[in-house]
Amino acid sequence: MFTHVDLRTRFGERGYGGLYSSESLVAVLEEVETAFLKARADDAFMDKFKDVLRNFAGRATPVMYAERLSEKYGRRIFLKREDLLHGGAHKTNSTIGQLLLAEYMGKTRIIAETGAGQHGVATAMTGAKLGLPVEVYMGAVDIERQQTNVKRMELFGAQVHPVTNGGATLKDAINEAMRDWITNVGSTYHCFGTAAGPYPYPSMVKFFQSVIGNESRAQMVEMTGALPSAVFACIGGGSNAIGMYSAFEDDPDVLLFGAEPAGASEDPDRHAATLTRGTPGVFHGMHSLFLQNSEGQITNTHSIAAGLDYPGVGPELAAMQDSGRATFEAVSDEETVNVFAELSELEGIIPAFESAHALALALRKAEELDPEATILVCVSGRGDKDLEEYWNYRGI
Amino acid sequence: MFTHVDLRTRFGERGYGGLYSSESLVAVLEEVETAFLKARADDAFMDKFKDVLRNFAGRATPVMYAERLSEKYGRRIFLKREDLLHGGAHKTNSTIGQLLLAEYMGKTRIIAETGAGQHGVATAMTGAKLGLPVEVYMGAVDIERQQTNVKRMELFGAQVHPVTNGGATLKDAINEAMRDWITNVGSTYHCFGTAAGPYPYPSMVKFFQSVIGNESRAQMVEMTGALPSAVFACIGGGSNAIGMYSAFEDDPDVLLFGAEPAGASEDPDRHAATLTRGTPGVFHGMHSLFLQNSEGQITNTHSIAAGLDYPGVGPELAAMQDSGRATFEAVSDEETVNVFAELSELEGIIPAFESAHALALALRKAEELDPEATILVCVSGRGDKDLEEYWNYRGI
Amino acid sequence: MNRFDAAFQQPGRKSFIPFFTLGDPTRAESMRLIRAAIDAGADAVELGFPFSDPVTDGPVNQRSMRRSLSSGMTYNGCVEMVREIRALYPDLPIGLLLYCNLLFKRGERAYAEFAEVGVDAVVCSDLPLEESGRHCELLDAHGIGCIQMIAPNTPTERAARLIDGSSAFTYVISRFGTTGPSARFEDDAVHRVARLRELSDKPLVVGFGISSKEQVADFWNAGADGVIVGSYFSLLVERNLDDLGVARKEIDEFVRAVRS
Amino acid sequence: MNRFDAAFQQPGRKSFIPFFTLGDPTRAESMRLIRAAIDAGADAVELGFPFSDPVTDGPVNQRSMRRSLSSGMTYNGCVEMVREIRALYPDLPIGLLLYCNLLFKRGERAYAEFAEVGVDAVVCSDLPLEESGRHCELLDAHGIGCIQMIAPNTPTERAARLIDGSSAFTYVISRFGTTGPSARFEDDAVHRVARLRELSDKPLVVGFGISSKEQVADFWNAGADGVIVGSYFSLLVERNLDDLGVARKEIDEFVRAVRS
Ligand SMILES: Cc1ncc(COP(=O)(O)O)c(C=O)c1O
Ligand SMILES: Cc1ncc(COP(=O)(O)O)c(C=O)c1O
Repeated sequence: MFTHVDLRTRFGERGYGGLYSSESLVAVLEEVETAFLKARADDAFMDKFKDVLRNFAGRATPVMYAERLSEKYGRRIFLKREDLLHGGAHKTNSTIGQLLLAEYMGKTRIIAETGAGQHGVATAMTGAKLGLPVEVYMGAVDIERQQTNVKRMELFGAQVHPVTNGGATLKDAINEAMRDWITNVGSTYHCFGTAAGPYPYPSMVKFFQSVIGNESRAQMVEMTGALPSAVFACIGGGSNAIGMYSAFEDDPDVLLFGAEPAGASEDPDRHAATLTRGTPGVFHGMHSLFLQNSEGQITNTHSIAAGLDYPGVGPELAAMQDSGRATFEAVSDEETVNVFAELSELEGIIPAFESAHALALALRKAEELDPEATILVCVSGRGDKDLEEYWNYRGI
Repeated sequence: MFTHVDLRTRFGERGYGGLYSSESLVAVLEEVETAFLKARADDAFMDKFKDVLRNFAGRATPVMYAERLSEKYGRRIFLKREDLLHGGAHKTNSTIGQLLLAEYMGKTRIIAETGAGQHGVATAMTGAKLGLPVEVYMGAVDIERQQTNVKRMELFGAQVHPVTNGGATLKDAINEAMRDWITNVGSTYHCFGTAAGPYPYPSMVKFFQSVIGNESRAQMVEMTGALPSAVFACIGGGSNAIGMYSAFEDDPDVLLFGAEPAGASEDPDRHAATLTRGTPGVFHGMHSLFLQNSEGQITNTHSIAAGLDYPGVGPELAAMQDSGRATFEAVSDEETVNVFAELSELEGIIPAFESAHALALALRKAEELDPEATILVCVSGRGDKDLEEYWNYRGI
Repeated sequence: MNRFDAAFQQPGRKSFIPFFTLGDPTRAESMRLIRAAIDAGADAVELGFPFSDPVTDGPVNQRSMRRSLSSGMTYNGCVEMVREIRALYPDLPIGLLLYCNLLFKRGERAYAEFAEVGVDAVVCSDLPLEESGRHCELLDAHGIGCIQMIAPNTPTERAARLIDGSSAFTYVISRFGTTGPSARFEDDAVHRVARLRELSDKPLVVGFGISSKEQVADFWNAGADGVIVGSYFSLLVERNLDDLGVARKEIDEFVRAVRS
Repeated sequence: MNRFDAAFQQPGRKSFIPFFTLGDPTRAESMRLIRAAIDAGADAVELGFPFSDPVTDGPVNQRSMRRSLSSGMTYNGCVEMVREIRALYPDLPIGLLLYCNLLFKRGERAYAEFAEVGVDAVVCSDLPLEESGRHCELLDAHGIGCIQMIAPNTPTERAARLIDGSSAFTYVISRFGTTGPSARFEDDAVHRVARLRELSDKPLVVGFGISSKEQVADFWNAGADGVIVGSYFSLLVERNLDDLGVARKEIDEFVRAVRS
């Protein structure tokens, strides 16, 4: 069900990764590492994890052949349907893994940050299922924009703390969650939203999300008799991408692509294309690429896809870009919105804006691929959350 | 994957069912009957159906043991997770079956009616997937209340026709869809939203929805080693209920329960409790129970669950009530809203208001059952659509 | 002998049959409208009981039924109106159109009541042949004519059975769709009536959407024994709710023109 | 010899070390505030470079850094301020606090620049021991003191290593949490300092949340060589933005009271 994932501290020649956190967190990060390694080897833990993934979250999710889209673009396109996962996005894979781990560690309180609310909702939902109290930090600006998700978290019994510092969006919410953890490190587990942050989070979240790639691989082989020619995912922090890639990274014939948000324009704070336009830095616990000015002050970002609206990226992806193992390109808000509508109309699936980035890149690359190529796209979530924004954008 | 279902014209001693339609529809209803019988015996059709159910809709859906709820209520409670189905409710099982059948019949245009929009969205979504144009009739009042679903249908490429006649809600939309079909009977297939209407719809939709019961039966046996002691479903027209019951109806030890909407009060137009408070009549193509006045004028109804807000009920359920095989009770808006919150908080699942009716009845009955009893509840859909109404109701 | 039989047996004379929703817009005005049509020379009348959800009717008749119900019209009120009309016009063939549920709720006593007030025939637009056994039996038992409907897509062989199953007359639905005025008909509609004519000598009456005297004449010429005009009149009522005298006058003129 | 070493080696004298964000609220006012503290008798200063996302700081210091950045403060501006302070106070021990990314972006030339302007020690609150190898090497190479931080949950054995890895002094975080004034400390905080004291003779400086002269004395008495007060002063600045003379006066009084 999962790909084998080593817990790595450093990635690639430039040594991305590491553990750059306050001394107050060093001990608990070691505790997380130890617990994770123990839990992963513990059949009881893994059985419970698999059971909750299956019966609560609804795994396995299918891979679907997108017949009408394939016809239109002349390549066989397959969609990994993480949009069908409970909660509406792949985030649930990781919140289940992390919260079970927190329980395993004896932690009694969960904190998380959230941007638009997806990870916050997934954490709150999982906390409700497991009976763990959850507190979520969320930028005041995001709270204003995403009232529905705030109330959804509250319905799950979670407490939502508004963050008014800084830009009052995701980055600031992460900052605040880190501050909470520094303060309440004994009782608390920080459920991080993506495959980034300090060691061991990038590899640990990759492991939890490797279920996406692992299932997809088997499903592609079953459906087509072969591995896919090219795999596409969107990149926020990188958890759905690295989870998907995990099953293919050792197969050099499988091309790996990632789509990041080109946003509204090339102005520094109007996009969030970290891999293609960011520079190396050290922030949020890791050495990786960031959107920042020349002095290292982190920039505010923009994407129509709230889940991609983050100025950093997981260290392993930064390394995969360096090594050439994966190719990253940016996709604009406009392209995203078009593909959002196209997938709805041709395949009866409303993708998350995030996921529409991945598909948009796949459609862009399709004609460069061999006519016999098979394309696998990770539909990381469903787009119900994005309907209003879509109509606003379209002026409907 | 499906239970064996006979196409029956009449149900029970009172002979519910029948085919009470305009002469203009008699021929096409026979055409539907013939095509369905042929398709069901056609491996190619059934394989395609199963394939779309699996890869597009995400079947099988799991049965989940509701640990915290079970603890609280002292009985083992299991939830059939139709909320995880693509589109967010069990409706998709039937829209896929019906639209594949329409394609099989060579029909080139699909019509449907919708109340709050669930069936309309499911039909539009399935139409997009299969490349069939869909037109949906929807009451003007409902359109006003459910803008999101209207735009969602449009995103899937469907046309939504406002219905201003009568109360301008579901019943009127059904009337209008029937009028359309009478007018365009050659090209058109009417995708009906529940296991009701004229022969062969009640049995045909039951067959398509029998996948719920069939899966559940196997899953319960796998999880508990036995059949469930009692099975609960909510009743709008009755499709999720009859689909669920289908796998247990011949096991007399399995108690069957159905929850219908007691709405806001006992005033005739403030509830939609057709089975417990309706009287026999002939309407919408069938002989069944209806909410109507003493002269046979059909009443307007109310339920906080839009999908249950219908003055009729499928004929087979009316017969099962008469025979005592199933027991039906009404659940109020208030109880529904409480259970909606309770399931969210205890199990991390926001149920559709419709499904919350089923769970509310299960919790009401739990203590009457043997302490060793296992309870199976059909969570027919997810409640994202109901969040706003919930907060309105709570005055949040 | 059923009054419809008598009407259809008049040699050389085709029937013109206006349709009205009983009680539209009020019971009293409805009476005056119906009387205007009869007095202008209608050969028979078809009277509809208002129903909350008339699925085989188009918007015009839906609104007509709604007006009637809103004015307080009841089932008993309809029966009493029929009694009144019968008293005024002892020889007039009177047919009723009901949605099945109204009859169902009234129960089997309905048939005796109809017979008692002088109803000649009954049609239910949502009760197809297969479901109408008991209904026809009861009509028969009370000496009331049974009307089956033939739709544009009814196969010939079935049409023959429907004609066979009708007494009084068989109702030929002129076109696909619900009731409501049509500006024009496909030629096909007229041809179809001619073809049905060849199946049987029994009376055929055409209805649904007919709204001009030319259309009436076309269907007569194609072999129909009678033609029903309904929603055209409902529309006249609706357009003249503030001065129903105008509606009555137009109805009078229409009927006289058709009959002239 | 590092100026901090000199300060901590004065027999019988404990150090009081005010912390300021460079450039809060503007470069000029920031200079005057820092000078007020020094002139009132501070034994050393700890100066923070403002950062967009100070994750180990509480709300007070976050706002302080934001004010500084909003006023246009830059990395170079900070370096120049340090140069200016050094020119005014040739013997004053000067420590810097930076978020790791600022140093990272500046690159290795940062260390030479620090040495050149007369920095005595540097601490990064988000650079734990394991990641600080090259950083300490470079500090060392430029004769600048290296500061490691000890947290309340740092195990004793690790604390020993942190002390070992520090030159200049070791920064003992007084309590769980980020920077920000605390009304009171758990007794535990003071006991912990006493226990750490037993591990080593090397200088220990306590900070985070200290905001009264009694608290300063408690930590001194527990064995700390120095105590840092930071966000308390930032708060004074914030509360008196329209009349910073008041802030300077309160800072002056606080330092004098502590030193008296
Ligand atoms: C649907 C969806 N896809 C993708 C992402 C991006 O996250 P990641 O890059 O970690 O997969 C998010 C984040 O919220 C999301 O909601
Ligand atoms: C989630 C859900 N459950 C139940 C129903 C009721 O329909 P039925 O009784 O046909 O299952 C609906 C109808 O829209 C629905 O959306």
